[in-house]
Amino acid sequence: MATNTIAPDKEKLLDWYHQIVLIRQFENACDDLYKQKRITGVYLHLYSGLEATGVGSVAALGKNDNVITAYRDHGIAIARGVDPKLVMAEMMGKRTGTSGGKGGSMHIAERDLNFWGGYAIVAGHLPLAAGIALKEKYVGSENVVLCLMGDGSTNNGYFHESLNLSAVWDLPVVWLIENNLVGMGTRVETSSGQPDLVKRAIAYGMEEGPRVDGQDVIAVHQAVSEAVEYARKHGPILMETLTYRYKGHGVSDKQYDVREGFKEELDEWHHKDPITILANYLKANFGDIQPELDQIQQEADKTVAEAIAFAESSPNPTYEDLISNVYV
Amino acid sequence: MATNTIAPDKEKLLDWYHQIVLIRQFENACDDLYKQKRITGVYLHLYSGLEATGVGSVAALGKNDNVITAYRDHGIAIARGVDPKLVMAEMMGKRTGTSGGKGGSMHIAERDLNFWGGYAIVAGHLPLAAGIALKEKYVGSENVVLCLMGDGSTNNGYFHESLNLSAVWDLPVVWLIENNLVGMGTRVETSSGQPDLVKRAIAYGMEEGPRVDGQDVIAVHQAVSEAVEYARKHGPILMETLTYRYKGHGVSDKQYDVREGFKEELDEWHHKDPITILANYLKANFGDIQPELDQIQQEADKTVAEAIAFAESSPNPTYEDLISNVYV
Amino acid sequence: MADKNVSMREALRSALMEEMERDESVFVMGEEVGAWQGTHRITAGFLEKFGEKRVRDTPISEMVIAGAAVGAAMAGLRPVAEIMTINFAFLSFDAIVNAAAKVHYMFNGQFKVPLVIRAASGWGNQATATHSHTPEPVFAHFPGLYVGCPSNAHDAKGMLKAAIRDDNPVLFTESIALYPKASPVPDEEYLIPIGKSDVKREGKDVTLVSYARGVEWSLDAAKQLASEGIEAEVVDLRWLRPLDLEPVFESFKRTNHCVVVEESLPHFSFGSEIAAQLQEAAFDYMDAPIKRVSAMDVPLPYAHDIELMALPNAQKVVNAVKEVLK
Amino acid sequence: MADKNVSMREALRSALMEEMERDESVFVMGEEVGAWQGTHRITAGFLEKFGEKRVRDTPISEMVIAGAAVGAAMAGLRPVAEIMTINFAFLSFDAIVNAAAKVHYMFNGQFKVPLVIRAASGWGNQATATHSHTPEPVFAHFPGLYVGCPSNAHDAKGMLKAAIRDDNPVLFTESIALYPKASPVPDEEYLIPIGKSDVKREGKDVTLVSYARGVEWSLDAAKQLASEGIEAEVVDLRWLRPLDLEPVFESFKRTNHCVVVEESLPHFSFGSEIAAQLQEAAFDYMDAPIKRVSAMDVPLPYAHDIELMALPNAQKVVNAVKEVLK
Ligand SMILES: Cc1ncc(C[n+]2csc(CCOP(=O)(O)OP(=O)(O)O)c2C)c(N)n1
Ligand SMILES: Cc1ncc(C[n+]2csc(CCOP(=O)(O)OP(=O)(O)O)c2C)c(N)n1
Ligand SMILES: [Mg+2]
Ligand SMILES: [Mg+2]
Repeated sequence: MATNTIAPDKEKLLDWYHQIVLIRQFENACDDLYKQKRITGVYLHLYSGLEATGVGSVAALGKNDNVITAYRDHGIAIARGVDPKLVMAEMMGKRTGTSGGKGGSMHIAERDLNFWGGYAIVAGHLPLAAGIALKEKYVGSENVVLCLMGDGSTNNGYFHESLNLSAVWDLPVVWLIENNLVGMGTRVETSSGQPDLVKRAIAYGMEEGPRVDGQDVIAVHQAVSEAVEYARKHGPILMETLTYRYKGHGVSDKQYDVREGFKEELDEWHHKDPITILANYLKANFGDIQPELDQIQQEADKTVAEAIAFAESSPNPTYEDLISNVYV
Repeated sequence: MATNTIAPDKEKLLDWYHQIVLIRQFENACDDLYKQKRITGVYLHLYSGLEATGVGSVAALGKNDNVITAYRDHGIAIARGVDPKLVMAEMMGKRTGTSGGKGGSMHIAERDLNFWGGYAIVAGHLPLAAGIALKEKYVGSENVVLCLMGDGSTNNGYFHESLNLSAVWDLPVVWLIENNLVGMGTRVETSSGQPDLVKRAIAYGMEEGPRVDGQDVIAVHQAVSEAVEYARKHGPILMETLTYRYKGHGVSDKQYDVREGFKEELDEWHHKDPITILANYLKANFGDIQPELDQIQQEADKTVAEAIAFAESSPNPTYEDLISNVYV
Repeated sequence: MADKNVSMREALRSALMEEMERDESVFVMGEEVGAWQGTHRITAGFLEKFGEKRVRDTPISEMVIAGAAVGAAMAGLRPVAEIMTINFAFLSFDAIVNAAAKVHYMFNGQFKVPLVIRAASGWGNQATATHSHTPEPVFAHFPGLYVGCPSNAHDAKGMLKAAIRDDNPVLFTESIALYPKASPVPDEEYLIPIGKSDVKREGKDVTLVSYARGVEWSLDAAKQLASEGIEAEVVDLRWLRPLDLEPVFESFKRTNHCVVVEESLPHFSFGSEIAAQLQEAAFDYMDAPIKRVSAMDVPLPYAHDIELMALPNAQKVVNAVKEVLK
Repeated sequence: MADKNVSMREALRSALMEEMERDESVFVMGEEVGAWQGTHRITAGFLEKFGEKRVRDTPISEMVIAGAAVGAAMAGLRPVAEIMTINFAFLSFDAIVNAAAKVHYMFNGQFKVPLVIRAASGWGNQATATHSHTPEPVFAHFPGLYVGCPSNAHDAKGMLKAAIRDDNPVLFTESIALYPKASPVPDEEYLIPIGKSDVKREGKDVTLVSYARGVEWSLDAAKQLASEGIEAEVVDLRWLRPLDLEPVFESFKRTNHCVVVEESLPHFSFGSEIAAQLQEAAFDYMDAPIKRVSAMDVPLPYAHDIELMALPNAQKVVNAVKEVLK
C-alpha cells in the first residue's frame, strides 16, 4: 500500500506528539521502577532522547510493512502500537508481557503488528531483517522492512554481510542507523574508519540515503517515507538519523545518571529535545495548542500509570512457562 | 627500509621472469602429479594465470616486510623465496615440507621469510594480517604487511571488521585483492553489490588504491610499491589486481580442466598471459634475449624436477609428528 | 515397487527436490548451490528446474546465510540453507545457536523457525586442520535446535524430508564419506521422524552406539566380531537432538557392555554424553566400563597416513569391544 | 606478608596490571577496555596508566578482536583480548577454535600463539537467552586451546598470570557472579600452573567435581551436608583444558560416589565428560551412578524466579548427593 509523504496534518502531528510524550513518560517510569527494584535485571536501555527517530520512522510504514530493531526497543514497540500495558508487563517479567516474561526489556515483539522484536546481539538482527525482506520479495508483496540499528553495529561483520546480501538480492529494506554518536562509551569517530556512516552504502552499490536530524520527527518521517518508497520500488537503502541518548548506555553504565564530561553535549541536545521541537512547531502552526498538549501529557501519564498497575497485578510465569516453547 | 620504485632494470626483470616461469612450471607439475596420484587429497588450488600479481607484489616488499595469503599460496611462497623443494615436499605431505607435511597445499608458510602462510577459511587470514601489522606498529618498526585475498573474500564479515580495524588503528597493511573475476563459480557481479571492489575502501575512510592490470608484472610491482610506501607512512590501503585463473577453482572443481562456457574468456586471458607480456617487454627493450629466456625456462624445469625428486625421496611424517605441536 | 539402490548423494537430492515440488515455500540458498550445481552436487539441476527465485546463490557470507535463513523462516518460508561444509558453520555459530535456536523461546512462541541448515561434514581426506571437523555434538549442546546426522541413503532421504517439514530449526549434517555410498531406497514416499533412533543390527554380546559415519565403522566391526563369535548390536541414534536413548538402554540391559563410536573429537563430545547417561540409567547392568572410540585429540593433519592414524575405523572398534568383553 | 581479602575483580585487575608492568609485550584490546574503564572494570585505570598503545579500544567487531589478537600473538606480542561477555565469543568462534587453536599445529610449530582471550561468563541475572551462556565445555572440545575458569579471587590471580605467560592460546572465562566475591590473596607473586586442579575441601563420603561458580555451590552444599554428617570432598578442576582428573579419580576411589556440578547446559558438556572418564577410570570403585547437576536444558528466560528454577544451586547439589548415597 502507498505511504503518505505529504506534509502531515494537525491530527497526525498530535498523534506523534502523543507517542513521543508517551515513550518519554514510559522510559522515565522504567527508570524509577528500576531504581525501586520493581524492574530488575542487568539490562535496561532507555530510548529517552531518541523518540523522534522511532516515532517518525515507524509512522512512515504501512500496517503490512515490517519493523525490527536492537535491544533499545521500548520506544519502537510503543511507536508501532504495542499496548504499553504489555510492554510494561514484559519489563517486569510477567506472564502477561509481550513475550510472556521470557524476553524482557531487550526482547519485546508483537507478531500481529509485524514488529519482529528487539535483539541483543549487536547487529545480530540485521540478517533477520534481510530474511524477512526476502520473504516479502519471494511472495511478491510490496511490503518493506524497516531495520533500525545503532551506530556501533555498523562495524560488525553482520552489517557487511547483511547489507551486501540485500544489495545483490535487491531486498526491500530500509537500513536505518540511529546514530547517537556513541556505542557504550566508544564514539563513532573512534570505532568507524568512515564516521560518515551512510557512505558505507557505496561499498554495496546501495542507494545512499540521507543523514537527517533525528530530533525532528517531521524531518525523520519525511526522509524515511521517501526511503520506504524507494525500497518498495528499487530495493535496499541506507540512511541515518543523528540523535542522542540522555541516559547512560544502560542501567549497568557507571555513568547511567550522571554522565561526567558530557554536560555541555547533554545541554546542547536537550535544547534539541524532540518534544520541544515538535511542540514549538505545533504552536507556530496551529495557534494556542497548549491545552491540547497538556491533555496529551495527562493521557500519557494515565496510560503509563495503568500500564504499571496492570503489570504489577499480573502473574509471574510458571515452571510450565519455563519449559515451554523450547520447541514448537 | 625503503623500497625501490624506479623502473626495474634488466636483471630484476629477468629475475621476475624466472619466478613467473618457475611458478607456472611448478603448478603444471602439481597438476600432473595430482593426476598421477603422487599428490593426493581434495584440495589443490593452482596459481597458474595469476603469477604476475604474486611476483610483482611480493617483489615490492623489503625482506623485513610481511606477506600472508589464502589457500592459493604456492605461487606466493615461491615468489617470497621459499625453496620449491620444501613446497613440493609439503604438497606431498612429507616430513621435509615447510609444515612438516601437516599443512599441505593450502598451508605453506616460512616464518624466517616473514611469509605467514596460506589459510583456508576464506577471509580468515585478514584479521591475522591486521594483528601482524599491529605488532609492527607496536614495536615502532617501518615494516608493512601485504595481505593478498580473493575477490570472493571481500563479502565476508572478516573483511569488514579487519579493514575497519586497520583504518581506525592506522595499521600498515596493503590489502591486495586478487580479483580473478570469480569465487568458485560465483562471479563478482553476482556476489558483490559493489563490483568495483577497491571502492569498498570508502566504507573505512581508507586510501582507495588503484585497480591494476594483474597480468603485467611491471604494472603490479609499480602500483604495489607505491601502496607499500603509502602504508609505511600513512596506514592501510586497499588495492586490486585484475587477473584470471586458467584452471578450475581447485581439483574438486568439476570443470577443473575443461571449463565449459569459458572458452572465449580463457582465450582472451591467455592472450594476456603474464609470461608472454613480460617476454614481449624484454624483447622490445633488450634486443635478442630469447636465449636467456630459454635458459631460464630450462633452469625452472630443472628446479621443479629436483623439487619433485627431493619430495618423493623424503620420509613421511610419523606418529610422533601427528601428536606434536598441538601445544608449545 | 522394488527399492532402488541409490547413493546418499542421490537420496538427499531427491528428498530436497520432492519437498521443493511439494511445497512452494521451500527454497535453497547457499554458496554455489545454483549455477555451480552445488559443491557436493546435492542441488545439481535445481537452478534449471526451479529457477533463481528458489535456488539462490549467495556470497561467501556464512553469517548472513544462516541469519537471513532464520529471518525468512520466521516470516513463513521454509529455507534449506546450505553451509558448504560444517567447518564454515563456525562463522554462523552465533546465528545458529543464538538466533535460530532462541527466537521461538525468547519471544514465547510468537515466531516459528522452520529452517534446515544442511552442511557436509567429516574428514579423512587430507582437508587439514581447519577443514576437518565433525562438531555435531557441539551444536547439539544447545536446546532449541535439532541436529540430524544420517548414516545411509535410506535414512538420509527420510530424515531430510522430516527436517524440512518440521517447524523447528534443524542442523542437518551429511558425511562426505557417505555421499557416494549406495543403499536401497523405496520409491514411495516415507519420512523418518525427528528423534527416532534405529537398531541397525541385533546382537546379544555388546552394544555399539553411534551415528553417521560411525555406524559404518560399527557395522564393519560387527561383521568382523561375528566371525569371531561375538554378536554386536548396533544402535544408530540418527539424531543428536533430540536424543533417543531408550533403545540403547534396552539393548545395554541385555548386553551389559557398550562401546560408543564417533568421528568427532573425544572430549565434551558425543561419547561423553552417551557414557554419562548410560551409567546413570543402567548402572546395575554394567559389567564393564563404557568405552569410546573417537578421533584422536589433535588438530587433523594433511599427510594421509598420519591422518588415518587419527581417524577411527572398524579395527579400533573391534579392539575396544574386546577390551570391554575381557 | 599477610594475605589481603580482595574481590575476584580486584585480583584479576592486579594480575593483569602486574603482567603489563612486567612485560612490555603484554597489552589489552577489546570493547570499552580503555576510556570506559572496562565493562566489568577489570581494566579500570589502565588507559591512564599504560596509554593508548597498550590499552586498545576496539569497535564492536568480535571476529577481528579475536583474529587480530591471534596475528599479533603469532608475531610476538602477548595480547590479552577481552570479549565483553562469552556470549559474543560465538562471533569469534572460528577465530578461536579454527585459528588460535590451529596455527601452531598446522604450520608444524613455526608459529606460537601466546594469547589470552578473557571473557565474562555466566548467568542468573536476567540477561536472557542470548546473553546467558557458560559454554566453556564447548570451547574445551577443541585441542590446541587451553580453557581456564577460576572459582575464586586467589585462583583467578595466579591462573591469569600463568595464562598470560604461557605460549599457547588460552580462553579465560570469569564468572560474573564471582567478580565481587572476596577471598585472601597473598601480596607476593604466585602462579597457578595451567592444568592443575585443586581439592577445595576434603571429605570421605562423596566427591563433588566442579569448576568456576559450581565450586561455590559445591562448597555451600558440602557445608550443609556436613551438618547432616556427610563429608563431601570438593575438587575444583580450574582448567577444562588440560583436564587434570587424577585428584578426582584418587578421591573417588575413596568416596565411591560422585556428583558433578556445572553452571553449563547438561548435554555434551562438562558433566558428561567427567562422568564418562570416571566410569572408565574407576569402574571398580563405583558404588552408585555418577550424577550431574547442571543448568536446565532450556534457553534461559528473563523472569527472575523461573530463571532461578533453571539455575543450579547448593540445594540441588545436596539433593543429588543424597540420591547417590541412598
Ligand atoms: C556482538 C555484541 N558485542 C557486544 C555487545 C555488548 N553491547 C551491547 S550494546 C553495545 C553498544 C552498541 O552501540 P550502538 O550500536 O551504537 O547502539 P546504542 O546502544 O547506541 O543504541 C555493546 C558493545 C553485544 N550486545 N553484542
Ligand atoms: C568461510 C569459508 N566459506 C567457504 C569456503 C569454501 N571456499 C573455498 S575457496 C572459495 C572461493 C573463494 O573465492 P576467492 O576469494 O575469489 O578466491 P579464489 O579462489 O578466486 O582465489 C570458497 C567459497 C571457505 N574455504 N571458507
Ligand atoms: Mg549508538
Ligand atoms: Mg576469485
